[in-house]
Amino acid sequence: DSDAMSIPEDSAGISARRLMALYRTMVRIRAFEDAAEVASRGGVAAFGAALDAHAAQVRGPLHLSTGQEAVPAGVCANLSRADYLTSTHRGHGHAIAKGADPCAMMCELFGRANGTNGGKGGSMHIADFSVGMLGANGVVAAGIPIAAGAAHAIRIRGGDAVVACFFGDGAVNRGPFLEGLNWARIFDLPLLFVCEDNRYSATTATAAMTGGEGAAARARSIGVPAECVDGNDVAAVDAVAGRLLARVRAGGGPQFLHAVTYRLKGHVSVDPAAYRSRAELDRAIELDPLRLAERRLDAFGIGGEELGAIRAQAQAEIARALEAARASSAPPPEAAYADVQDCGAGRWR
Amino acid sequence: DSDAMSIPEDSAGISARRLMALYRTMVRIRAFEDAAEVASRGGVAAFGAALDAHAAQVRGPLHLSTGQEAVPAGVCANLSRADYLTSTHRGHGHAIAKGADPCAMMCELFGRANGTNGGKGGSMHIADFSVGMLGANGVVAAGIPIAAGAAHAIRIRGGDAVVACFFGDGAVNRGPFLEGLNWARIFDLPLLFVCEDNRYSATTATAAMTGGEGAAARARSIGVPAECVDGNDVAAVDAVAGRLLARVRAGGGPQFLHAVTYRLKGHVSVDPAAYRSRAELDRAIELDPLRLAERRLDAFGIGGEELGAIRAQAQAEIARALEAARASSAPPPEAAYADVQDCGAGRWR
Amino acid sequence: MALMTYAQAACGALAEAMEGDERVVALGEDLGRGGVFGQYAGLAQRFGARRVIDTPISEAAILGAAVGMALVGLRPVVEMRVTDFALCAMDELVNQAAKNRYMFGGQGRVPLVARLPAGMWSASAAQHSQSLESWFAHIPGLVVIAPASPADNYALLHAAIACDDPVVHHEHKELWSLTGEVPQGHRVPIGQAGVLRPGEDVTLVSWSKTVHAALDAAQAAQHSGLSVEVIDLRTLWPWDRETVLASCAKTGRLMVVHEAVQAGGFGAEIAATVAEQLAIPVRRLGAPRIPVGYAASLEAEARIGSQRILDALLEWMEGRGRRRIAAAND
Amino acid sequence: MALMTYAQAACGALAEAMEGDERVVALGEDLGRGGVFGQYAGLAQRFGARRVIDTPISEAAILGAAVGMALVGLRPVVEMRVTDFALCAMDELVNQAAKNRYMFGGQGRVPLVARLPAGMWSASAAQHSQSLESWFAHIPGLVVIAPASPADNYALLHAAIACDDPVVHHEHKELWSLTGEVPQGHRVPIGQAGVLRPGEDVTLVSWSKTVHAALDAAQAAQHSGLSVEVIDLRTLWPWDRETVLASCAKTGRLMVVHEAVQAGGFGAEIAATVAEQLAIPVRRLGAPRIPVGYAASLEAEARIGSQRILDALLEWMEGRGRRRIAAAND
Ligand SMILES: Cc1ncc(C[n+]2csc(CCOP(=O)(O)OP(=O)(O)O)c2C)c(N)n1
Ligand SMILES: Cc1ncc(C[n+]2csc(CCOP(=O)(O)OP(=O)(O)O)c2C)c(N)n1
Ligand SMILES: [Mg+2]
Ligand SMILES: [Mg+2]
Repeated sequence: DSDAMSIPEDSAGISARRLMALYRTMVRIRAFEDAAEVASRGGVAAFGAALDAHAAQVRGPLHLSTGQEAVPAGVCANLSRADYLTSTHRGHGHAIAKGADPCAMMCELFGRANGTNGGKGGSMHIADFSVGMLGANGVVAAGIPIAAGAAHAIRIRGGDAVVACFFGDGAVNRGPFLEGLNWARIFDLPLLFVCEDNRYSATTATAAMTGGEGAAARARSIGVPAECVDGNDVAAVDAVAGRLLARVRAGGGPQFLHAVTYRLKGHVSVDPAAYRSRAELDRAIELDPLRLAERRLDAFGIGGEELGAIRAQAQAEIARALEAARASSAPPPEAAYADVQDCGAGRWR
Repeated sequence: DSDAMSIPEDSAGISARRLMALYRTMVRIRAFEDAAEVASRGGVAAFGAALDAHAAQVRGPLHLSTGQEAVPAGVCANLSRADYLTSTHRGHGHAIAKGADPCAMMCELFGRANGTNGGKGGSMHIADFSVGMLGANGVVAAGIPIAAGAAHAIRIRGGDAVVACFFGDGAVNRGPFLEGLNWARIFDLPLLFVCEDNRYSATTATAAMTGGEGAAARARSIGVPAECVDGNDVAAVDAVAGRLLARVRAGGGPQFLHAVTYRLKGHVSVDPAAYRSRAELDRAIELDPLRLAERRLDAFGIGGEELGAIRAQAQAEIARALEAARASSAPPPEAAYADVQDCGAGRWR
Repeated sequence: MALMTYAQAACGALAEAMEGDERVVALGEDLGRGGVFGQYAGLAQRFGARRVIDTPISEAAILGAAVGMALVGLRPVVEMRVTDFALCAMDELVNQAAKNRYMFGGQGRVPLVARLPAGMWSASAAQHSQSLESWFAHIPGLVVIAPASPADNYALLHAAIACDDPVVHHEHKELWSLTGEVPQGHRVPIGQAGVLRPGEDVTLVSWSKTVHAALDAAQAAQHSGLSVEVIDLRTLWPWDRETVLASCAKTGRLMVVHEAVQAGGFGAEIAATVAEQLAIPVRRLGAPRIPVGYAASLEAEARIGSQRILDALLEWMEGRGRRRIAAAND
Repeated sequence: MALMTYAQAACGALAEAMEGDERVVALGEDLGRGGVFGQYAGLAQRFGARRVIDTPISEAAILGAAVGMALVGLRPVVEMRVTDFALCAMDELVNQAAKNRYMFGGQGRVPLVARLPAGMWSASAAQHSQSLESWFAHIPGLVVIAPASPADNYALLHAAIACDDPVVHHEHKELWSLTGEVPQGHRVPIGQAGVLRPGEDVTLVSWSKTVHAALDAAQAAQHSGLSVEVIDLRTLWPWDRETVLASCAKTGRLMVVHEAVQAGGFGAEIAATVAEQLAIPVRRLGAPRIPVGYAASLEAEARIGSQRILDALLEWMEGRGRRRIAAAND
């Protein structure tokens, strides 16, 4: 993605080709998560939902990023495979945008031996180190210091790689946010922080839990330059992330992107999100980043047929992934004892 | 201290009587710590110093606030006994300024049964709950969420009390700083944060470890109004703290005071502070808050004799404290088993 | 007497405690919507946001603030969602809450209840599945509870709130929907184990969710002519040594079973104590020392179910275990 | 062969490791000035601030960053100053460092060494005196080490840095100035205990500073005609079960002594294992379950010194203990 550097400051200047690529990424994420959601029915007990082990192919909590796809798509279009990324509990989009194979990811969600994590992690720990995706994380904000350390290692060892660190709006109220940003600042690390602000921390409206002007103001107070962007406008995310990453790559130290978006689904797949109004949701659906991109592409003269083809390709990709996931086998019991640790391996009790 | 409210905005407007009271507090703190330092020789093994159990009357790490006395003196002049205070590892000044009895404190440092903590805490945990001094703390920044909780309880239960939360410049890089300030802001708590900025985090110059504009900027970014003050000018501290506490008492929510001062001694009593230059120290000695206050009092026409009397009183107070501490006895071994917990008391293994 | 779930039982106990003592408050993430497992359902509506407090995602501040609240006269009930997240608040729990009273020489008390739901939560993998009760039992100043039934959750949450010490209240993540009878006004003192099934040949001690597996295994063992006494410890600290020792003295054998990793688990404390005091044969069965994996086949390796307990019992007692206890048990 | 302190031995090992492998870096508070106990003396001058990294007071970020560094090819040595402060980084150590390799299916490794100086540090009271090795031994993914001598600190820090797993390296706060011989190029593999004194009547297992008290007690017991075999476990996980079991099989009795609180301490694991496998008499002596108080008289109650060990041994072995083991031992 070396053309990232040449993107005009104004996101309106995006090329049709690039916007189509971004759209494709978003569509692939959406298709993956829609399929995972269906496969997960009965898979988690929370929010009053009961387990139905027979029905569920994907078990355990599934956090969907539906409606937020523009953020990973726009940011990762400006990353190369050699760059690193740390993610959150809501990490499917980050993984796909960073180049992970949805088939291996779906196998992981199905708990298969050939999943990205060999069936050990599932959705909450989805990771593909081979493309620099250092993992989703079950602990809010835990990825922030890890990202700082990864960037610190790059700084110490040399090299051009950078790190993109994703976290939610809720994470800005956890201590590691402060500690990690401060760390990145004082050691001048090649690190882009990306706050995916979907307005909610699980069932809680984040604004009521957050003092001051929010994420960007906090970043600036720590000396990390910050910009805000409409996180549903994939071209805008692409443009601003490109600009910030160019600064990072130029040795400008850590930068911060506050992307405002919206979580169209519940917190986990089973959450009916009864705490928000229908009107709020309807407004948000209007701003679905896929629709926005489609309208924009339409203005470029790229119409239903071409977009339909992209969607069909994504559907086909996911259909293949589902098929592979269904056909693959679970890790054998012995696998539970692999990759614990070298020193002391074999001593389980 | 109800006259706190009527202090003019300009600290220059302070009355001679009030300045003398502030000076007295500072002198009492200084006298206490000077005596404790002498009594502690041989009492801690760090910075190359060896233990000499015979020589030491005060054992264990002793963190002196010498040079920083204007901050607790100025802030606590605006607190009443019913107000609460949380402290740091460097808590002698906070305790004395809040009204704790130096005699009971010295007994505590000597590890006596009649110490403030019954000999269980020592310097690092010095506390006098009876005057609202909720304790020194061995963990940097740990007092911040505790202070938020105390203020939260006041808010829930009703009442006029407020909380003053002291911490060092190093604490602003720990997660609980963010979490505690945010908590105080969103719950609109009656809480004054006081950052005692002595420029050092143990042996490390804090500036190099701190991104951005520092403590006050961070507080503001979280929505907590902040003011900076010369922390060696006790009249200024008094005035600004008075103003901020008036806001807190008027329901204005949490406020933040950034007091810039200097630690004249090493980090702990045995630290020779070889990491700073003689010139730096000499400059700092010029700005010793006691000297500044003396000059100011001199301008008021309050001369050597009156100040000498204050110092003599303080010396006498501390001499009595030392005497009492020497004469008092250690807690009996059984005391080690008291105040662990009610449920399960008597079951030690 | 009412039939209710484990979550409802806790909710009821908390509601009663809040009704009876206005110093009792609850705080944690998402409580205003009833908590993600419904264990706070209706409480915010009933007692208001002032007493059922929604918090930011700030575990350190949640627990730290609870310490401050407790020092200034409240009796906070703190929700950590899962034990695993409480790792973000270990200084606050272990250095602050547990030691406050002692290190300040008894000047204050910290009557808080920290709810740390423990154990696996189906397919939630390594960071949402831990049982760390042995950590907290090791810390002076803390009381540690782990109820296995709705009735005990009800009674012990009441007891925890009434207790003047900081209490770690370990609910189990997979028991929320378990239904059972909760007698009106039911009370169980902290520190009292329950003998759930009398037996003669061996004493089986457990707690939390594994109690149910232990009961099933005991039942099945009966068919093999083995009479197993099952004790639900309920309180980990102070644990009911008298009841356990009396049972062991009678049966002459002890097996402790728990979901936590066996190495360094609290079963070691019980087994060691019984070995020291009675010099009878002891055995433990806990999870292998592996993180909990996501796939069902991996997760199963970390589960201590009734079959595994039965096999261990039979293998030990009569040398006729039907298969190796755990494939990888070295 | 050189005479050096425990702190110097560690410093030497780290310097050699940094010399030999440029991926090795050290990070923590105050390292640039040699660390407050001199255990990093001269390293910043020698290797520069890029590799001997001064950090803010940000324990969570220190350990979290070390995880990220390790994933991207470094081998960080992390200084936590005292175990007690590592409680501010428990998520990072237990949920992140320990589980990373497993939960991501072996995609990465986290070869970091977390130095958590343990135990009392004279008159430092409750928040600076904890021994929590049993916590870490309980956590899958972690290796746990606790050397008692300069030579072992040297050798085991080398081994820890060479290890591809996250290692908790527990130095002891009161051993920094202990002087001893460190043979040139001395190596001890992780997981290997040392039999420090052969004996016939009873096996005494210990680790860290308490080893010295155990040796003194064994020496004194000799005068009473008691032959005590003393084992320094050195590694808590994976602990050297073979050596301990062989010794116990020979002597027929086991006593484990440690500075940590006895309840839930790692002595329980050893005693339980030996009781399970050999059915011989076992005893433990650890600290009472109380926080460490400041005054010497209080602190002494929590100390497991040689006299207390000797008394416990004699009382147990021959019924002629000279006084009650601990005033408040119930
Ligand atoms: C430390 C911690 N506390 C609580 C949780 C439970 N939890 C999981 S996701 C979540 C909400 C996170 O909100 P945000 O950071 O905005 O991310 P989003 O879910 O909106 O993507 C919470 C509270 C957790 N995983 N980790
Ligand atoms: C969490 C934690 N980390 C490290 C320490 C060790 N330590 C004690 S005081 C101190 C320096 C604190 O600096 P600052 O907050 O500025 O307070 P000051 O000592 O200057 O008063 C350090 C690092 C500690 N007590 N707690
Ligand atoms: Mg969010
Ligand atoms: Mg300072």
